[in-house]
Amino acid sequence: MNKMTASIEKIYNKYQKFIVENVISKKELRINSENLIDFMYFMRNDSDLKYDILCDHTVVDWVNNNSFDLVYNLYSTEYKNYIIISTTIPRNKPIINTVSGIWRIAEWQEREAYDFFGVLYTDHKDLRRLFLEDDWIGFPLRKDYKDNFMLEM
Amino acid sequence: MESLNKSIITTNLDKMLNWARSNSIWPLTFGTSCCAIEMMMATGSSHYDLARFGSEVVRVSPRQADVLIVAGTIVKRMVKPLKMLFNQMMEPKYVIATGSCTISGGPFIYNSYTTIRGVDKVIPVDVYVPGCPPRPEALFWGILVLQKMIKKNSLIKSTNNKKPVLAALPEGIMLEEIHDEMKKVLMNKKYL
Amino acid sequence: MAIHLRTLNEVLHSSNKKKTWGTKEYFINMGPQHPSTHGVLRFVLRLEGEVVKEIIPVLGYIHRGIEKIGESVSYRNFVHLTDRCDYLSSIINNWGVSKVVENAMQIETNERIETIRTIFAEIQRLQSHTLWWGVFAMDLGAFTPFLYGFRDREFLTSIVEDTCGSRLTMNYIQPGGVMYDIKPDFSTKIKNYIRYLRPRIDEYEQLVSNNIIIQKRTENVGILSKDDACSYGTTGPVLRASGVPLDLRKDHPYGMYGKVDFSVAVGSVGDCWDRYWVRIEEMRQSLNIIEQLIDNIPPGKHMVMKHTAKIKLPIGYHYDQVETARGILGVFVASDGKDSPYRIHLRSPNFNNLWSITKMAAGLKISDLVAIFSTLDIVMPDVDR
Amino acid sequence: MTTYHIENFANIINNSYQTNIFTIFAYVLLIFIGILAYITLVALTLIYVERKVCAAIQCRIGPNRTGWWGLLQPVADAIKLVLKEKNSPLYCDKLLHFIAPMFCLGACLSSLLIIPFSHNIQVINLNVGILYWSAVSSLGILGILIAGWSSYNKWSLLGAIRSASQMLSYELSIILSIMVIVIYAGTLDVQKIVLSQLDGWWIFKGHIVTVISFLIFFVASVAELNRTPFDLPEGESELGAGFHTEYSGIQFGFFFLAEYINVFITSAIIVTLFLGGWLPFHLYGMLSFNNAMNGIHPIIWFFLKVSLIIFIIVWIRWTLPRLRIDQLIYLEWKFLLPLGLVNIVLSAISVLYSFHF
Repeated sequence: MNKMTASIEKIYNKYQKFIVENVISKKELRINSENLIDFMYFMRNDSDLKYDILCDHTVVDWVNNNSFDLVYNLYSTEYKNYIIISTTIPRNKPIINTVSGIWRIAEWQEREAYDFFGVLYTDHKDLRRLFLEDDWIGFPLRKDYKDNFMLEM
Repeated sequence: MESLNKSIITTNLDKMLNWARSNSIWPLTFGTSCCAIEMMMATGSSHYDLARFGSEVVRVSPRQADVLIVAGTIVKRMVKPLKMLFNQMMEPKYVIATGSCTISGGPFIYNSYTTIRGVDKVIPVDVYVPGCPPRPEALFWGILVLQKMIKKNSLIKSTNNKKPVLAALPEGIMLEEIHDEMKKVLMNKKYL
Repeated sequence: MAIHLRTLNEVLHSSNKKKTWGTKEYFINMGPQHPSTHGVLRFVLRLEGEVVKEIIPVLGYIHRGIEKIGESVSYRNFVHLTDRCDYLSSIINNWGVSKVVENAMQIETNERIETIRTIFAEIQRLQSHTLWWGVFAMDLGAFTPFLYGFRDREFLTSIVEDTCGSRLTMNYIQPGGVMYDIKPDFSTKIKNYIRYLRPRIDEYEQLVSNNIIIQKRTENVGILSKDDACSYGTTGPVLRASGVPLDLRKDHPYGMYGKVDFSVAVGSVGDCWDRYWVRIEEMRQSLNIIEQLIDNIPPGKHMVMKHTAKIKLPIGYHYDQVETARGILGVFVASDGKDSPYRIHLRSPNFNNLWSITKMAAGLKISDLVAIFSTLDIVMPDVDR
Repeated sequence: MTTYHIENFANIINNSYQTNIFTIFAYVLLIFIGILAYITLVALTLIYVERKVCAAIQCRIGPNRTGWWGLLQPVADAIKLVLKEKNSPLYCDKLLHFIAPMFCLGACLSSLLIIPFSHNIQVINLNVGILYWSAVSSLGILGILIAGWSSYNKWSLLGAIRSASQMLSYELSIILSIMVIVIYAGTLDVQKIVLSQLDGWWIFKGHIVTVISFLIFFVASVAELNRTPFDLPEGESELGAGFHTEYSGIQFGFFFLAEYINVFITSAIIVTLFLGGWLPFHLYGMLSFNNAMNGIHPIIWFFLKVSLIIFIIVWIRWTLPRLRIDQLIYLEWKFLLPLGLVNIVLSAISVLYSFHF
């Protein structure tokens, strides 16, 4: 474990035993996908963490080891630091719990992730395509997305 | 009918009607991306005032507009609204395609699954104004070319073979008029 | 644990409750081509008479797939695409991408580059706010401020065009420095412009802020409380108007922001008036920043790296944020060591600011919806990317 | 004190010729052509004036490429609009869609009859002139409502309903402020109202009461004309083009024309009621100055005053933002109406004890 920042130390001591998988760099944390939702709940409501802005939620499609990487980027306005939380889900069964209950913005960031990658979110209020037509076939941002409309370089 | 076209009455009538039609072109506000800002600069700002050429009234509803200035990238989802808009416009209608995104897809040609490579695949275009985004003066040049086109064809014998004209800036002429500094920059090579 | 996929028609039919008495609700399409939706955003409004019951934003009318293009384009070329995203703060977008690349590859830029970058970022903020002020007044019905805003912006555009060569899509800040050096008469022009614009902003205040109609139409309209603003992920002037003093230039200073003293305007109630007032105040702060920096631009090289040098980011996730005129622009790069990013994602400020309108404008009138939407200052290609 | 002998066309023709059918028919034809020519002249100049004043306020140049200084710009617009293709949407009610512009234009044409340009230039001098004007000018609401409803477009229906509620409610305060002047002048006949201002214009003579009724009349008439800050029916940024979304070509031209003629007529009525119609500008007791003023023909005086009011209306349009619909209705019902009622009571008291000089 290289040099850990104060906030990661706090997380590591408090919730390490049953949630955190490992710490990659001083700003990044990897957790397993089952207990994502309660970990995020702690991040938001814990007194000395208070990450109250879900800055960003993206998906990275690692084709060769057949998995999606979900990246959550949180920012706390009180302690003025941001942290990257990432978790991996299998590519053939991309189902994960939604965090829109904790941060309202997650509802639309997750819709964008579904629109581009096909990641399904359980008990999401309004899961449908965000940018593309409803009858669009395929998920464009996946690495193996083929489309004859696209001209190669 | 053929002999009628050449007589003095219709040619003068043509000239008067064309003069009226070309001097009061009302544009339709249709900007999708960055060229929309340059179009707003041209139509709605004190430095470049499109009202001088008679097209001050920027109409919102397609029924009252004459020219559809397409400014910005057209994507797959925007094709249906654009077609509907074009069909709703009343004859005689013209289209000016400003910006390289509209003419050919611009920087989004490769690896884009939605951009339409050029708006002339969707609607017939009369004048192309290249540039990314084109300067307001280039848009004026496009409108002046459109006015010449309107003055050229005659009303009575309606020619619908509208040949699109590339309104590129001719070399050298417009530079002097646009800015004197531009000329100063050309003169002393130090800055190049 | 139910996954329920829906389509737009389902949403429209499900929310169309059957009402026996009273005015029947109807759907109206504030469609892609509408003067006050700042580009091509389509609102499906559920109206009851004049009151908006529900707003369903429909996006995608300018979605060009910039992130897909980004995966096959080198880092230096991707800077060109960020210009076309949020074209009203294009230089700050370039700075975002260059900042990620420089932090990942530990490129040290000298003092001159940082001052030029800060000055141009503040110039771009001024350009964006003057245009926003004009469009805001036009959305409320006064057409003349639109012209005044553009007139003041035109002087700035010509100054920027002298150095960057283009008026709108500048791609001026590259990883490793800036494209061209500034001209000798640059600082005199900027000083004249500052003397010109400062009284202009007081004139703006007189023409629009002291106008009783504007005050009546913006006070206590579209209130976004503090924790709502955080929960809806809004950043920039929208968040600061709700009382949260989050400004990247102050919290995580980059460039010359650490060495320049300026104050952050923070609102209290979070209604349209606060969002308007915060931006007017930001214009004045930008003038202060430029004034402090313009006199002592240190000499030095304007480009640290050779243009042909290949940029390869180390493997792993890299993320960096920059404060644009509308909020925080985060650039997330997942790199696998090649010269084009494996996955690049732009955390766009407009996308996150847009969704708070569904909460703010429900229950108000159409004119309030237009007023609130123009205070959010949304640029559509940045939402759709 | 110069005395003006009251004479106008109607009297000349009535007592000199016996009224057989041909002279009346010729007279009506003459009036019809006269009004048409007059209308196009007034509307085109107003369009040109509005564009130039707007350009001046927004520090730009305005149309100057067609004709000298852009004078032929409105002519070019009119011809182009005539040439445009007429639009009749698929599901619209064809007849009503076609009739709506006629209503608007008809309303303002017929209210031109009673405007006193000068002591002998007036189409017909009804002895209930002002009552006739307020009755006819409310026909314009009908035209806008039919236009909004018949063009089968949600946006235009919204615009039409907004304009109906706005114009109906502002009709009240117009009538209340007219009644104040009628109480002072004691007559409904327009010529007599003008002559009653021989020894002083009503706005000065009636002290505070007529000044208040002048302000109410001015605000209400700007709202009646659907111009900023009350231009909700065709608010560009909210409803797009409002009730005339589905109109193109010369039908849209009729709406455009009707708006500008209404501007001219309302300012003419303001001038006749409050600023002494065609009476020259007299200063009390300065005889030589007054005689010099009488030299200018009354019709020139009339047009000077009307152009002043028109300039103010156009000036307001390009500086003020737009009100919201509920603020608009609140302003009328909760503020202008009570003020108008109080004003009438004050005017009655001041006439009873003849406070006005």
